[in-house]
Amino acid sequence: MADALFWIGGGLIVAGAMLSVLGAAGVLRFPDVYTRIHAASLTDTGGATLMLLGMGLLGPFGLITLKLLLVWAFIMLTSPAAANALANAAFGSGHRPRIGNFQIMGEDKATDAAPESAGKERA
Amino acid sequence: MTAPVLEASFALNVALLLMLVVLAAAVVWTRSLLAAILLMSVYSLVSATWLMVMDAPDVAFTEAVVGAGISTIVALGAILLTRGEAVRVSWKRQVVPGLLAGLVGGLLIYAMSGLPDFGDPASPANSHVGRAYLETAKRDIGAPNVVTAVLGSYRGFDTLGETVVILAACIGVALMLGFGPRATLAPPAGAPGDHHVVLRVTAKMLVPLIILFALYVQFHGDLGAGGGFQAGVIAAVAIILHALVFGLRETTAAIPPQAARAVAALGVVVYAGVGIVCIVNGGGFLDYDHLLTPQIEAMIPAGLLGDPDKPHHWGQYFGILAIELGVLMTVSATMITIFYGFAGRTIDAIAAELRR
Amino acid sequence: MNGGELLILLALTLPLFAAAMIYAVGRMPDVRETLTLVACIGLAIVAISIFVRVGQGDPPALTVAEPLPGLAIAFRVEPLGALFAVMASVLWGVNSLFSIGYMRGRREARQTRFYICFALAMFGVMGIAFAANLFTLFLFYEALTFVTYPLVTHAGTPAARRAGRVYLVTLVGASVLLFLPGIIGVQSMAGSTTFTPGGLLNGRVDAAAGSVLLLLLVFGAAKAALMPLHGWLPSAMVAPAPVSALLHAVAVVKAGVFAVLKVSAYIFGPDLISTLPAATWILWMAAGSIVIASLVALTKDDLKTRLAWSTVSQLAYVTSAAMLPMASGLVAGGLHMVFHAVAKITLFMCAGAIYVATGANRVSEIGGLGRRMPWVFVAFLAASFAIVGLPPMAAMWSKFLLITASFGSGEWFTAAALIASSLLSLVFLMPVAFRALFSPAGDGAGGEFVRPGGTPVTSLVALCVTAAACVVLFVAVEPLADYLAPIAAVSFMETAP
Amino acid sequence: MQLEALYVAQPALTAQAPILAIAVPLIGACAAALAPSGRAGWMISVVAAMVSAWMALAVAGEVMREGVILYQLGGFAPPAGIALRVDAMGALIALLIGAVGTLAAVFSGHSLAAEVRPEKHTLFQAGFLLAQAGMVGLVYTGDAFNAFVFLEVSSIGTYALVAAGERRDRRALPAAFNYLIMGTIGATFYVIGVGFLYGATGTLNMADMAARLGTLDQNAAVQAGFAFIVAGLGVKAAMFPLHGWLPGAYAHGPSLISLFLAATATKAAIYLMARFLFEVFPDGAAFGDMFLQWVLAPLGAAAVIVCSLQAVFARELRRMIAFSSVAQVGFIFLGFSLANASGLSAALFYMTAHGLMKAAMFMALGGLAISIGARRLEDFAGVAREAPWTAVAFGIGAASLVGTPLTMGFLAKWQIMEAALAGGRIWIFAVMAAGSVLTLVYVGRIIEVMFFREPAPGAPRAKESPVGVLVPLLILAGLSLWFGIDASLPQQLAQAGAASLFEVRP
Amino acid sequence: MSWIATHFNYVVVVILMMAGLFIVFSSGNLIKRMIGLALFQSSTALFYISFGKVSGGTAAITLDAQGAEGQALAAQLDPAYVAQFGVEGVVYSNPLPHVLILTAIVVGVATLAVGLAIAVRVRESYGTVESDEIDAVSRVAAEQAEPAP
Repeated sequence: MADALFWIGGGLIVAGAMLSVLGAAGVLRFPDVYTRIHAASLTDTGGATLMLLGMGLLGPFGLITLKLLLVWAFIMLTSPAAANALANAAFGSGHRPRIGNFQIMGEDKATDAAPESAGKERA
Repeated sequence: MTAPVLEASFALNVALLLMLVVLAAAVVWTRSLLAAILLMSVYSLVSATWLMVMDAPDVAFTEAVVGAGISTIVALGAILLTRGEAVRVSWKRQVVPGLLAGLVGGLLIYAMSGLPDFGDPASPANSHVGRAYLETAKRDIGAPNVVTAVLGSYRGFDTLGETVVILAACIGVALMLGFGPRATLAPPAGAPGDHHVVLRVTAKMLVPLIILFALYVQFHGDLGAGGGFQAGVIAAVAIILHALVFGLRETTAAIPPQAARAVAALGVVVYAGVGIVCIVNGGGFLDYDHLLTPQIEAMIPAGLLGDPDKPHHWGQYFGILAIELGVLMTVSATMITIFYGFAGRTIDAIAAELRR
Repeated sequence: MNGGELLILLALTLPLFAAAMIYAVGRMPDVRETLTLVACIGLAIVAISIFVRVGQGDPPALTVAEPLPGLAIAFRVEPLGALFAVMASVLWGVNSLFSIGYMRGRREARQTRFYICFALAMFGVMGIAFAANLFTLFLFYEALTFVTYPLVTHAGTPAARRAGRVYLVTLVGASVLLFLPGIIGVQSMAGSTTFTPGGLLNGRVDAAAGSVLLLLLVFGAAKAALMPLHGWLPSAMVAPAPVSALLHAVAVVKAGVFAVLKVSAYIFGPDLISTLPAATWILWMAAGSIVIASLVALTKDDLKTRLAWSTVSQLAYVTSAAMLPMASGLVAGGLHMVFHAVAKITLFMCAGAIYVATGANRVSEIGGLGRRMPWVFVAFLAASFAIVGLPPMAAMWSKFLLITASFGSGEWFTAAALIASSLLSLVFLMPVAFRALFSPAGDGAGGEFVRPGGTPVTSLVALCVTAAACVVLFVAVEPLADYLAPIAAVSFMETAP
Repeated sequence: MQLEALYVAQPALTAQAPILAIAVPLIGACAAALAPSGRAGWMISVVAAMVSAWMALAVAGEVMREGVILYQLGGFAPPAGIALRVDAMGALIALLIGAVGTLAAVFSGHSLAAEVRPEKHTLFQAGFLLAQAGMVGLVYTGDAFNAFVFLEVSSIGTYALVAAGERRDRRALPAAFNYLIMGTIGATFYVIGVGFLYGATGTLNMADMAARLGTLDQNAAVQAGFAFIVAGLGVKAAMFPLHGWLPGAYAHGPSLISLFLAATATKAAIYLMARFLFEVFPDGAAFGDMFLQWVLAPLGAAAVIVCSLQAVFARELRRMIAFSSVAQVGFIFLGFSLANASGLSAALFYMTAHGLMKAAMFMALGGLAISIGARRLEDFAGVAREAPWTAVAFGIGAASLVGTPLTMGFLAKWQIMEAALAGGRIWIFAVMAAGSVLTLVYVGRIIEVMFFREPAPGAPRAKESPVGVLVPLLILAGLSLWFGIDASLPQQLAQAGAASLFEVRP
Repeated sequence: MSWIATHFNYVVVVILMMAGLFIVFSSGNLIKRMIGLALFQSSTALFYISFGKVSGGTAAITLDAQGAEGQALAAQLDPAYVAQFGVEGVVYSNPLPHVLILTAIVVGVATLAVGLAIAVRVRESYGTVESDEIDAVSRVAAEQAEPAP
């Protein structure tokens, strides 16, 4: 029983870690801000959930499980909110998605450099 | 003597340290200050993890809240007010600094050969005073967390100094930034009822939670990792979050800058006051065994903290409690003051200053 | 506080008090100058009573403060100092008398400052004279430099300022770089700097260290104007005549040679000196000084400058005396210090008197003046005799003793230099008086006095007094020499051949 | 003057005096930060500084009577607990800090009004008191790491205080930044050094460290620890060539801070270095002696010559005096490098003398800065006529700097030179003499301009300093004179301190 | 090789220290210099903590050796080792460096805050945070050398 729990828990943690690595790759490879945010936030919550689950299985049941639960709740609360805020801020500072209708509309080619140049102008 | 090297933990140690080296190299490399600051934030997080491997949960906790938290916020505030990129430095001007750093490094490498092996339990560092604390803390202080015992009591004077350093930073930042043109940090996007409603709702839920957590960290310091310093930073973060989401005007209405400065000073007064009370009651400075007069001690019910049979060091207990409170006050108020200082200056304010 | 302490305190405070009073009444010249004279007389009385006490074997002493253990500001009078004090205070009086005439006659500016600085200079001189240790001597020695600086630059012309700068740089530089290190050296070797009969360092230093210290201390006392540190003296002649008279014949330069004598007698002691190679080197340099300065004096037409070079030469006599490996040299040096002072002040006062009366300051301008100013030139002649070392002038004795001592100790070179210098001074001094008195008509024979009435009476009295003193001291030399004998632990009869 | 006659303290208070000398300004700083007005802040500052000075006096008296004082904090005996350990040397430096701090606090009333924005006054006073508390703590503590904490307590506020001079001279800002960078590197070096020593001995208490280091002087870690500690403290002490921060910080900061730092900050760091050099490190070890002779002495000599020359050629008056401070530190290190009791005692005496004279000079300039904003030397032409008392006090400080007899500076130079001769180190003696002459040159320049030159037509006229400045200023100048005539108080403490350090050596 | 293994942590500390110092000395940007300073200071934390680690030790929070946790820890170690280096049956890491580094971290953040505040003021006063440009402005000012109003 304990062995099985160990393997399941370990597997979950590894899976969570893999998910996070995939998310990181997405952040590097995706074309624009919004898809990158999407990659980061989704894998973040997903990976964290898997890992916390794995940890819960590995540790003794009790206070630690409760703590892990709280951590999970916290992540579920903050991570999407942060992603939302980030996307919001990106939109507010003039970034437009590169795919879908927006690309056809052809606004703003060099979106990546926008925040910095904006900062410079203000400075 | 054969030291049982725990292979797994050592491998983790090596891996994390290598990550730190890579991060440091990236910080050296990059010219973007934003990138450097974020890399430093990651650096802190990684080093906090490493500190956990090194059995230093208190330090890890602190490194996480300070390095990844408050330092990043302050540094971001600073580049917002200055500029985002460093000028390229020609290689010629890097030769001398490189040589200097190399010189120091060479001296250090030479010196390292005289240091005991990593993890050696018999090294002087681990066998003299450090070990004495482990042996006597329970008896002298009564707190299970030896780090807290040393921090609060054995080396409480250091901690007083540390608190004063924080106060000094508060005074320094207030002197530098606190009296200039004061701007109101408006809610992130100007329009009322805008897209930020998610953020606001979340923040409203989070702020009390964070403060609750700070209190937990504060009072849990006796038993586990944590204490006044970490709690202070966490509490400050709650306020800073409030300011970021709801605007500086809202926050300063709740906590005026003058009040924050006053609390920072009062924290040190509380800490030093404990020391003075000890003197008045016939002991030395910060000698908590004399904090309570016998009459007061007699009034404490024996079973106040659980097990009635165990002898309890009430003086030490309340002393550490009180000084941690002082630390909490000073640290949280200082962090808030620092944030106010940086946030209170905007680019427009700078322009106004330049025109003056 | 006993009588001795009181006397020393009086000697020190009287000039200070006088300076303050002069400042207070500066607007009333008559009161001011009366005050100066009263102070002179008072100081002379005090100095003489100290002199007498020392003679009676009851030397006054006083310790003022001890900033560090072994480093005290203390006074203790010994014969040489007592003599120096008497000489300086009496000559101050005489000089003040002269100054009154001179300064009024020339209508000089800033007369109050002039008198104040004089009084302060006497404060410095008294401190130097009575100092019980090198440190105290150094203190007052430096004070003397600074209070006399305004006197040197009195004229306020660029030339005067330049001379003042040379004066300060040479004297202070030598003090800081040479004299003070020497003192510290003495302190570190002996644990104190107290003047000790027989020599403080005697038996405590080896020849090398002793030589270094001796060189530092002798050359550090740049007021003694030993070549090559003599440059300040001729250039300081831009000062008014009374300044040259008192300071550059009596107070300042004599403070230098006095310091050398004290160092020789009480820090090293004759025994140690006789073993130090540096003493011989200094003797040679002094001999060179004597001859070269005399030769330079020959070439100078400006009367005061000529006298100044003569002073350089004569000061080197005293330095030589201090360095002779023979105790009697010290007595000779002490005597010569006094006798030369009396003679030289006379010469300077004469030069001043000529200048104030006729505006002439060059030797070539004074031909035939003697007819109109007989007293002045008779006094000049007498003083010239003294400088050359002819009887019946007191300086003959000291020179005689000096030459004997140099022969006696085998320093023939010094003796030769002394004799050569006497001959040279015959050549450069005698013609001055002779040209004035006996030349039928020179450039200055005709014409009017610049100042109606010629030399002021007070000035005339003053210079006659000192000229007479040259003669009187000739007779009184034996008691004086005996008075000084304790410093070298010999008596006059032994020193005489 | 006997020390015991100087103070009156209740016995109970005397026992607690060491900690009160630190705690009172600390609490005073908090009170000042809370003060309702600048005036109230000033009063708190004066009172707290005065109490601290009084306590330091009590400690000094106690040390003279009883020898080294140990004060355990928290009731734990060292090495487990932190202990204050005050020897005569520390008592002397703390006394200097207390005295200068008190006078500076009095002076600050007028000075701040002229130089710092009014709303900043309370915080400024608070920062000033923190710096004072930090320095006293640094001097009193017997714990190597605690010393680091106090080093930072005294520094962190000070950086901002220097920067606060920007109202008058904006170069204060980069100067303060530079100071912060250098100071922090120095402090971190110190921590690294202490880390090595801790790694080698397992203790942080300096006395315990000394005992356990006994045989370890060949250990590479100990040697490196030594090097790092000296280099780190060398930065704080403005040891040549690590002094780069000092001229800017002193020249452009507010007068109050320049004067306080110049008089005390470098001294506290030098004192700590002396304790490591002579108390903690393996006694008579070839390594330490080699360091003193081949590193410290040449660096001291270089500081004396190079920085005196820089002072000679400086154009701004305060910069000149700041360079002079570095040169004077060189004199102090020359005294140390003699490695004997008389050299150390002389160097300590020199530290005290230098603290008093520099405080007087900077305070005089601060008094003048109230009425004229002059910086260049020429702008001070003829100030002696308009502000005679201030100029005279400056002149006394300058005279002491040169080493004029009857001032404290003379006795200080005298002692070091005498010790150098006694130790047979003629070249040190020669460097001292040369340095004194260079000092004479630049001081002579200043005095000539201030006292003997006519003010330029149309230049702003200086005014005599207000009484609130003159009183502390004249007291400082008077102390320089008084100790030049009767030096027994600093002398006794310096000698006892040096003796106690060398007693430790076998 | 074994030296590398036993001193690996120290070598990393040295590298980090050099990196921090290099940034401080080479960069002209005040903010970057502060970041370098922070890196430099944090390396001392690694240094102290490294020699406080005891092989097989646990965090210095006292445990009951007879309790479950204590037993689990003891099971991983040689009993003789525990007997020699343990305290009441448990091997702990050294708490003292932890305490010291807590203080050092706090000092670090204080320094960072003050330094950045000064940098911000420099930016306001000079319009730049690059040392070269500040020097240029100062030099011009020094040449004019006008007395402050």
